[in-house]
Amino acid sequence: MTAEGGLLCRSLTVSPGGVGVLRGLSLEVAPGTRTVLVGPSGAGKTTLLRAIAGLEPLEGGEVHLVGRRIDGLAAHRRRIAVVFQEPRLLPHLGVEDNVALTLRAAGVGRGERRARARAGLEEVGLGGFAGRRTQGLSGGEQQRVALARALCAEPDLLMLDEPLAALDPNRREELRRLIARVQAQRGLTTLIITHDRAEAAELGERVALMLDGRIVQHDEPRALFERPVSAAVARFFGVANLLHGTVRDGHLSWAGVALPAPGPDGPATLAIRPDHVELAQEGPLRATVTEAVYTGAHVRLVALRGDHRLEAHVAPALAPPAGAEVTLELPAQRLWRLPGDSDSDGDGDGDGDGDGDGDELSEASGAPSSPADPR
Amino acid sequence: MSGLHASRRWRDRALVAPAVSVLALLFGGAVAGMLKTSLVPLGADGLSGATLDTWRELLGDPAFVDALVFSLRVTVLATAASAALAVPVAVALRRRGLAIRSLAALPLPVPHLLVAVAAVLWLGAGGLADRLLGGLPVNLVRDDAGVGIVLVYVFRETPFLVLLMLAAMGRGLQERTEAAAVLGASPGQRALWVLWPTIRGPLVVGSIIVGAFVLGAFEVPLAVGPSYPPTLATFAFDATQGSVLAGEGLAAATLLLTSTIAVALAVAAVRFARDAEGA
Amino acid sequence: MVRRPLLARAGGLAIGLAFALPLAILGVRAFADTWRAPALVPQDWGLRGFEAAFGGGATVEAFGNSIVVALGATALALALGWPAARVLGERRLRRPGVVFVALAMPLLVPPYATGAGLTEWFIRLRIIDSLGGLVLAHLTAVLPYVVLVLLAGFGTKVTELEDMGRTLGLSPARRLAWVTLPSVAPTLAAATVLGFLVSWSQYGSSLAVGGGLPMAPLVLFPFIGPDPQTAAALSLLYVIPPILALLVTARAASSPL
Amino acid sequence: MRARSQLRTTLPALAVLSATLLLAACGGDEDGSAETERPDSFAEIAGAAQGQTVRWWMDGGDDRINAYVDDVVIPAAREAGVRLERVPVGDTADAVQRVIAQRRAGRESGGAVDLIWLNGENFAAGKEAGLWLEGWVRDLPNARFVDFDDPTIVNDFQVPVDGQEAPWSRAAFALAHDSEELAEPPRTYAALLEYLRRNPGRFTYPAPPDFTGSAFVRQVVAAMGEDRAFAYLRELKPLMYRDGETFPESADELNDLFANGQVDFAMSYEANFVAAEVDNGTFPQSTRPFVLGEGALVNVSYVTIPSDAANQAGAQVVANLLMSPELQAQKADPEILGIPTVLDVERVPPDLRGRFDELDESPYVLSDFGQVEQELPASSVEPLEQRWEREILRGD
Repeated sequence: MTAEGGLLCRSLTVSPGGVGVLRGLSLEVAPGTRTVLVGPSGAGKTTLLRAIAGLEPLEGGEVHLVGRRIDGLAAHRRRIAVVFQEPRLLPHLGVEDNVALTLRAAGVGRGERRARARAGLEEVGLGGFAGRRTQGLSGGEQQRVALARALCAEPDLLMLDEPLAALDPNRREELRRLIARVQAQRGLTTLIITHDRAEAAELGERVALMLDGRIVQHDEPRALFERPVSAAVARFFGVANLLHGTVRDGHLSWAGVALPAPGPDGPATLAIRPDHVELAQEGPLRATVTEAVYTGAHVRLVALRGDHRLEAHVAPALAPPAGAEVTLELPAQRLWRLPGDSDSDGDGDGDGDGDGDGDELSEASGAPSSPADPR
Repeated sequence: MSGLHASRRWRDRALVAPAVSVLALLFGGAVAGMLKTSLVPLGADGLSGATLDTWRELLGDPAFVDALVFSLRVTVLATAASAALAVPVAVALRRRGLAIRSLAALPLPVPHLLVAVAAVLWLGAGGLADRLLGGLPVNLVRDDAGVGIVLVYVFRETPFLVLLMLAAMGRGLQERTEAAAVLGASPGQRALWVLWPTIRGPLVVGSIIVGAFVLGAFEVPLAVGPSYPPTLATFAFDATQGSVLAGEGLAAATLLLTSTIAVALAVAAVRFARDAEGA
Repeated sequence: MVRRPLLARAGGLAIGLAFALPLAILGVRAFADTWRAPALVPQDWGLRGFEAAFGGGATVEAFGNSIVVALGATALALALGWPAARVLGERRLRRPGVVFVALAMPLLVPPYATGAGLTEWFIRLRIIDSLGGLVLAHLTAVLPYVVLVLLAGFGTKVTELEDMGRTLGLSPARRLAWVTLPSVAPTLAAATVLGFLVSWSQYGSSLAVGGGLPMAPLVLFPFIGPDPQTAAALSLLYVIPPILALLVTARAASSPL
Repeated sequence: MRARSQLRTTLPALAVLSATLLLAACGGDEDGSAETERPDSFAEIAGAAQGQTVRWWMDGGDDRINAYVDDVVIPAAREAGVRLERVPVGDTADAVQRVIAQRRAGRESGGAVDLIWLNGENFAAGKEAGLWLEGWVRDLPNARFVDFDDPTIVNDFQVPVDGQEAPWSRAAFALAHDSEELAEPPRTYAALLEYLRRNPGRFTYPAPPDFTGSAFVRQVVAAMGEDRAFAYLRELKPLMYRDGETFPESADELNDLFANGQVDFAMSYEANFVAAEVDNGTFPQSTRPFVLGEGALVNVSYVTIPSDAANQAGAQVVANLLMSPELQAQKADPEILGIPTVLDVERVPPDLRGRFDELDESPYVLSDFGQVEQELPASSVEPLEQRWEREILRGD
């Protein structure tokens, strides 16, 4: 029980509509911190959020918040505020009344309600919007109103479910910064849901990756990008290069090239991000470029060495054309040996646990002592 | 594991149960009573045994067959015409205020029989139209084809359908229409892709209600329908005109058969609408 | 560019009048003591129709009874129909067809068909010849309409807003008052008006179980064939309560609770 | 596919439901109370009637009859200690239906219909099924003013009344013409035919089984026998309004056609109908009644008390009042109603008899209907109507 003041979910089992989505899931958010729950659509992120919020009944498990157990409480008694993907503003109320909704419920007097609602709007950058109707607002403005409303509730936990998904890229950027700033200023324990790994990296002090109803890695953002615990994690975070082979004497032989691989001997997988693959003048790793696609920030190269495939992101100025022969270098400090061993097929759910049952799975999420953990 | 889910399903059923059971008890009992009336006549020595005589008499009566055909024709015509008129009227009234909508809704609280009275005052022989025009070119009241019946129903039922559609058109349609327009949908395509899916539900449900009503109501055909053939309902009405006891079985059988047809037509309509949805 | 809305407004007005004006002839007929062909306007104006309408004094009582019964039946239908409409509107049943058919039955079976059966059944149930019995009889006709209209108002939109309310700490009662009711206000208003209207126009079932208690349609109908003037006079009064109901609920729907 | 599978699961469910309800409906009612003790004298009845509320179900569309009941009968009943309520119905069948349902439900008391103004066919069928209270009419004090040897009073559509209904009104079949448009109407069947040959389309009658239309057919049958009557009606048909293809559905509709100049004749079984229609502005004041043929079909209207009525004593008190010379005289007054009395004026005490003699002559009410044509047996009315539909309406 580390998170005395934060959120602690233990062994949650949830089956909305009779379909088991979460089976024995555990998750912790330290007080005053921001955790992003990331994962592909259908992984069960929203189900988890709804379960924590009390919108979805638990079949098993516990939820603790600020040291008290809340899973038996009705949703409105949990002191949690949620900002949903759609703003869900009440159409019959104006901006100010929407923001002041929870204050009204708490019996706050009209004058104070108004002042606090205006302050809340100010905080989200909507000073002067108090008298507006909700209909004419843009998507971003509506989402800010929803955020101000959630903040006014002064919750113990703020949850945001894909709050940026419906916005255009520029607005998304602004709102992302706003959320981070407000959270930090208020020191709010916050759980944010997204399916976008870049967003997760930017927003999360900690990121939890959820795949098929299980949290497979919970760590600082960089760890998920660079030190994935499994092929599936690696794949989700865009690690295109998974090099399978057998380790002997600290080296893994891949496509005829010996790559440094610490740890015991045996079958292993090395991971390296495409942006860490470098072009070199000379070296053992010669390959033929089969694709060179300009993406704006870089050129994405696909290079083949025999039937082994490597992906590299290189600066446009340096990029060779398709068909060229190149020498690639995989810097040793960028190579990451995936923990476990048998993960050579990596079809999403393979995380090394042969009989992956609910209880054991929590090990990867709740236990920071996993081999991937830098600490 | 699924105990929670199962208990939710029972809770949902429990929420539906009061409405369904109240109707099953009150209304089902009335229908069962009609069935009994059609089978068990009340005679000199009280209720005798059940007999199918009434049903045999009904099905063997050529006037009944004529009434069936005539009723179905009038029902289909009146329902289709009301629906066809209601769509453009609803579209036209979409952005109009309460005052104009209330004007258009005025026929709703007026009983059918009274609407028929107004129709006769206007259209009957020696009626106002006759006086204004100095003679009517066609007979719309008591015409053999039942055009008068159809007209009265169209007048009375169109506002009902319009109101149902206007409710569905409320918030949201405007936005979706604009979204479609921005995506390059022509007015025709917008009508087909945005408007039609919005109003189809209420239109189908409303048309079923209208159709069932037209099939089984006697007031309007009695007021403006031809002397022959009767509709199913006026056939039943006539059966109890002289002596109720002599005709109540026949009337009950006719109306039960009418109800069965109405249910069958409704199911067919729902099915047809659903198929069209899939296409 | 400026003319189009004007044209549309005129078109709307024309449509409204097309439905309202033909009925205006009843308004003229009500005050026409004599109106025989070929006269375009009545030969004699007068109040004979209204005098006949109020002759027995039962008319006022009938209107009162009808309003009480219509309000009672509508309220009861809303209470029973609300949970059912929620479940149906949110598609929570796996086999809604059975429920739909059961609920829609009274709409499909002609009112004329059940009148006699209703009398006998209500006598057996011992709820005959009373205002309470009338409320229950009208309920069979009102409930299906109320459920059908109400269920259109429920769905993900409303549950999403309610979830929002729950997560923001609104108690169930406040959620109902601040979130749910305002969200479904338009359909709730429509269901109320329609329910009132359906009950108000019940001739058959009022006669079947009322045991002679005066009700508005029962007072009106006997005049319709034999005495068009009195019928027209009564019809002018007859449409007032439904129109009032329409206006009151339209106001209620536009100004949230 | 889904709709079909739903139907498949729904229909058996409904069948089970309706079967259950049917069984419930068939289960007899145990508590039908036994025949109530019959009081010996009318004084006892009048005593029992005190404070009772009598619901009299009657046609409610004639404002003059409504006014007569409201202004004359109800105050008289109040004086006798009975509260009388008029239940207006559009159709007598509605009242009869209520009585039948009570019987079908197995209840023998507490019925909501205390008094009905009834037509002959319903009386006959109800009498056969034992729906009416028996043997009470002759015990009413005012029955002494009625001539029970008069065949039109002791039989209703040739069915013996047997003290199950009390005479109330006398009806006679008459036609009407506008004396300004047509000074001298055709008064024989042949003259009517001749008139229509010269003025085709100017005549029609309501389609049976409408009460008035049916009565017109019976009037013709009474005058010339069934087969000749039908031959006559067939001959009439092509000369009638809209070539006889369409008939009015009711006397009211015929009245409107007449008032609007579409046809030259109206008709009714109510002896005072011209007075009523002139009074409410439908007919021009120049309208006059006349009898077609040698005489008019006549009939007596009765009120009856269902055997299950809740307030039988009160209903008898009211029925007695309806036969009182005072009320009958007012009813016969053309200023009020102009309906001929059912009383034998010779039996009325001299001090009251004057009321009948003093009645004003009215141009709208016939004092002489010619020879009395008897009504047909109730049982032959429906076959006659069916024959009419077959041979005249559909023209087989």
